[in-house]
Amino acid sequence: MIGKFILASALATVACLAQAQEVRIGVNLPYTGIGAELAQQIDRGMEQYLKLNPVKGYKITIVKRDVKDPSGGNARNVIQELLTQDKVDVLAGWVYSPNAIAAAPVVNAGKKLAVIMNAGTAHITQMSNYYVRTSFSMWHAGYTMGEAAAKNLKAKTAVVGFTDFPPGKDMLASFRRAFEASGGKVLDEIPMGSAGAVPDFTPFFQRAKDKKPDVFFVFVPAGDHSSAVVRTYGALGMRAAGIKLIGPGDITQDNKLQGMGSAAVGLVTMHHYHADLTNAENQRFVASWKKDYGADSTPDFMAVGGYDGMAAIAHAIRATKGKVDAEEALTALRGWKFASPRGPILIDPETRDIVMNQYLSEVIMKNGRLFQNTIATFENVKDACKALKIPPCK
Amino acid sequence: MSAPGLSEHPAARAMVARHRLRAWEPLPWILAFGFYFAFPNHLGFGTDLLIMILFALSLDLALGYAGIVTLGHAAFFGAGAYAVGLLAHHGVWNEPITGLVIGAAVAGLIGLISGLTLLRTTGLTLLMLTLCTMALLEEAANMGEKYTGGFDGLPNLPIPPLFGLFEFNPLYPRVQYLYVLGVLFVCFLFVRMLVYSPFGQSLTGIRENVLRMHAVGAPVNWRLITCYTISAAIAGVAGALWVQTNTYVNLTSLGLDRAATVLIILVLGGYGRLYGAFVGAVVYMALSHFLAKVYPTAWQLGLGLLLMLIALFARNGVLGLWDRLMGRLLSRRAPP
Amino acid sequence: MSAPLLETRGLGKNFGALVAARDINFRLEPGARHALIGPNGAGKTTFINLLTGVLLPTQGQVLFKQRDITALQQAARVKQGIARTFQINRLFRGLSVLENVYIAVAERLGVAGAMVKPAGMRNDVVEEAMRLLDVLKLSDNAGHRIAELPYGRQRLVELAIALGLEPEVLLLDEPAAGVPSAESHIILDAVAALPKHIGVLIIDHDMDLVFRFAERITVLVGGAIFAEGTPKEIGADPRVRDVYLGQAQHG
Amino acid sequence: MIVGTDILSMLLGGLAAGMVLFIVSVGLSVTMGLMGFVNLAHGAFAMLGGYVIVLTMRYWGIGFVPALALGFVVIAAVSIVFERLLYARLYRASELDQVLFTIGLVFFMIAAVTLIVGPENQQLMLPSWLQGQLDLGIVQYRTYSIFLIVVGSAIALGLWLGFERTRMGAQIRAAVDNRRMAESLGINIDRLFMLTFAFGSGMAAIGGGLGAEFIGLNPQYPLIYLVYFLIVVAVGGLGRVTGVFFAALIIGVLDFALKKYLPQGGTLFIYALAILLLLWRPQGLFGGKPT
Repeated sequence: MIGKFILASALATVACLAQAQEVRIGVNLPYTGIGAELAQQIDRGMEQYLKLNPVKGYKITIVKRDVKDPSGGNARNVIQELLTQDKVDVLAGWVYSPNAIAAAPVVNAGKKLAVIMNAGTAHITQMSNYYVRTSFSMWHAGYTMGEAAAKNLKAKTAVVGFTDFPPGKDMLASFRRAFEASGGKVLDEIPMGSAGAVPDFTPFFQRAKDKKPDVFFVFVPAGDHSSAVVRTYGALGMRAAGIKLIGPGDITQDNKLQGMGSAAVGLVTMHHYHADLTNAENQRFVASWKKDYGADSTPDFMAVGGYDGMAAIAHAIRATKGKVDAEEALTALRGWKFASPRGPILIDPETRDIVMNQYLSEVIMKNGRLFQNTIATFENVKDACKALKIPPCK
Repeated sequence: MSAPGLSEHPAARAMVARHRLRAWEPLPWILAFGFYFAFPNHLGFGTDLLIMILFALSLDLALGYAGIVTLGHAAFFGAGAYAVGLLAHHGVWNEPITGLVIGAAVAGLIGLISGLTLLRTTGLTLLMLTLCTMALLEEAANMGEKYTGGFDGLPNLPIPPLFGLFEFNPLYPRVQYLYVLGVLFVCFLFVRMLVYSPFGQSLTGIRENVLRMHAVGAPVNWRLITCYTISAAIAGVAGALWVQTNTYVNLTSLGLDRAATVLIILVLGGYGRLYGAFVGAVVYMALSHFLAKVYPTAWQLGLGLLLMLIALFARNGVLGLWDRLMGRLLSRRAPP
Repeated sequence: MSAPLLETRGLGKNFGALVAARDINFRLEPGARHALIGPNGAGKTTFINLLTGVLLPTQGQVLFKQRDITALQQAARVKQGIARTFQINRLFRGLSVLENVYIAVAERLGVAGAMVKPAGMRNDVVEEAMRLLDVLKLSDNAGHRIAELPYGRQRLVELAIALGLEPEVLLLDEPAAGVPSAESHIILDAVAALPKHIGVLIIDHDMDLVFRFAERITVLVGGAIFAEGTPKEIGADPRVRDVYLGQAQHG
Repeated sequence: MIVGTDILSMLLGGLAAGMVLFIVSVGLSVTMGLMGFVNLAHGAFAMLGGYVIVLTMRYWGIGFVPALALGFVVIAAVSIVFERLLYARLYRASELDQVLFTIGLVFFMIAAVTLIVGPENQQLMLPSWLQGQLDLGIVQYRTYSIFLIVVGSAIALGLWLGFERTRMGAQIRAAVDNRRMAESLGINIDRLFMLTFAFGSGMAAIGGGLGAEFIGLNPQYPLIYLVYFLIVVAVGGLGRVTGVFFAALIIGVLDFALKKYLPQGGTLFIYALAILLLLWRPQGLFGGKPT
């Protein structure tokens, strides 16, 4: 319900020429509340892109606005004001999918390029033709993991535990579809509480343990949820019972990983990014990050969403000579390729969603710290939800 | 037999005059109109503010006047919101004005049913029951995903132009603002009428001393249920407006966050007094704006402190404080 | 003896194992001035609560004008004409004196549920409330909030509210309790001036008040009627002296 | 036998959760029963206690059990300051003012902890003897859950004895049943309340620390679990130690069972259950006579 917050009037300006053409980017992120940590990752990702790849010849002004929560209401007002009051040329941000859903009518009316840097519910890119996504769809990791669990990990049975909100349900649906198509069997699906609070996972894990699956596929929001998952998995002796804990990369989010301790060793995850990737772009990115924000700080998949989002915007600015007319910018971005820290990426010309690699990794202990060891790479993965046209995807 | 001077007694005259319009009463409405012209780019925010005022006004009727301490008023806001949202989404009905009536009716019905069962209790039990009822509805809306859209809610609701003429533009919500302002005005007049009626007087009696109300033969429970139902219906109108102006509905329309916010707004402004909702909403918005700028990560700290101070020292909010200041000034000027 | 206004037959009330009222057969005559006395814990307040319908009896009946009202709710008994005051003030403290009485009068006239016409425009209610305040010499305080009044005046408002219900039976629970002795005459005068047709039952410890006011006295001990008679008879009863008067240091 | 161990593990898990609920809520029940004070900030003391326990273990390296004791002492002392300076002013205030004040206090503490410590979850480092699984003969179960059940039962027994056998316990019982009567018997209610408040807050602190392992510990804690604590108190009846004990265990076990066997139902059942119980017995399952 809280209207607008011109949060940080900090206008990050990167001025190159005094009379350079100004491009105004309106960023909506949850700068306060539980999402503040996520906003910071994305903010820094954008900052790192501009630092490592300056956009010469244009004055880029970033207007940051706080959307506080996933209620939709704040985001809608913030985006309305960014468009009508701050007269921005490009919209960016969106940590939470409900905000992208709620804001879609305003984005449509505003007719500006809108870059989604995190929100991962599969179908949201279809709610407005101005949305371009540089983060991921839940189906990227879920669907690929479904195949990999059967083929690479040789699992025959699985139990799925998921936080009971739309990304969790997306993840369940995508994993089950791919796993069963590859000959596996999902024994049980366990909704494990809401995203708002970390629940006591014991009863849910107890139920999973009783089913004796080969793998226990868990999706919970990154952060405190995932630490609790790893702890409960250890405390209930599930590893000793021969049940492998697997999931998308959210449960081994880079900046939380070291805090999980040795209980995390052996976790197998599927994701489009982790900070231990060895490509040159990533090494440059991580080094610069640690130099700027401290050795203890690690970029994660949200940061890379911000980084690539800013890269997309920069491409749109250059392609339209700073006008950033929405139609021209979209034409330029359709089919755009970029060497990202996560590996090569492409914006799908048809869906405006990202196409990228998925990495199957295992957590190992290396030099006294937890390390994500890439076991297998799946290249040029598209959002399977849209490829297979599974409702609500079209 | 009756002394002719009695109806001329100052107390009697005050009683006869208390419902009359005071000179400053048009002021909030003039300001609201002024906002429309002064801040054409903030009308989305303004619309939300007006809706919150209406919601707080509905709570005032139950909490401020009848003394029903509830933590679950968002249940009715959400009921009105989902009633309108579901009908529009499933293509049954989406005309705005009748939508408000439907929202009011559904919320009022839920108010009536829950009032019949819950209002026999008081204190902690009532608090818990209102809270749990709201949580139950929220969880039901979450689980009825097939119809309600669950956590994501129902987006892109088709709301036709008001009176078939005035389109709701999502980018420049001028029509929305004026529409909400008009509905708020009508609802306000209705609440004002209730408050100054004998019914309103007897609600105050229940709040002030329920045992005495029983002893004067008042049907206390029915009065409370009636009041609760009306209050729920108005909250339903607020919820319906929220959905129509935003063209979507989701779970936040009936969460604890909303219930707590509206309670804070009402108390900040001053409950049991018609304009508390107005003052509270404006002050809360301004404060949250200001504090969030200075202290972006923890404006909760300031809000918490403020609430504690109000509860400890400034009973009955900003307007209560104002009254006491004025009272002190006046008594100093004119010694008794 | 005429037909009683209010009568109980074999009235009893138990709270679990505790017997708070036992086999009470009591009659209040029209226009009576009746007092109910008894030591602490004798069950006087329980008895009042049984008469007004706050409590439902375990056994026995309550009759008003010879009609059985045992099952009636409190509000319904008020409508029949049974009003009470409380031992400890139960007033609408945030409201003015006039509003306090207004609420009672509006309730009796059946207009209290009306939602459209402003309360102030009900001239009949306002005037009647003012008249009552005038009778009780409270009109100077009509505009004051209860919280601003001295305690003695507040007790008068208790009385005014009860009278606003135009009762036929008025139950006064220690009307002068807590009032400083300098002010208590105000209450006593008001009680003495109550309209003659009302049957009054007064419950009190204050023997001056009881003996000055009552024409008939009932003594309650241990939840049961111990003795009943005229003030003279009760005053002369040695058993009453033993169990009550002596012990309470009042005689 | 499969079914047997299944139910047994469910009971153990539910009882362990119930014990935490009991330890946190018991103080709330008694203080609410004594003063009729609607203290929505009780969970904030549990949170503060949890932080004291977890952080002293992490930074000062003190053991789990001494840290629990320290948490109790520190929070009991802190709560006395709050009680004397702030709560005491509101004993005669309206319920609404109490609700506001304590909600404000919750917001304040959430923000303060977020600012000072940070928004993230704090992990409790269990000593090695509490980690892993314990073989109970019929079933293997999480050692820590068994520990909680033992500790919770011991605390419940101790409190029950204290309530029934000591002079202060008798005073509290008398004051809960009839405050005016107790005052007229010369019991100093204010002092009694202060001590009970401190003790109850200290217990909450222990509960916050004990529960951190599986219900987490972060600044939002007082809001997240408020409803659970209040349900336990409302269902158990105000001012009833045994009532709160059984209510906490019933809710702990039912909640666990519902989550395990009907996870699709989310939190729906627990709210529905609370509503039904409160409508059936508004004074709580073990509450006193309706007055």
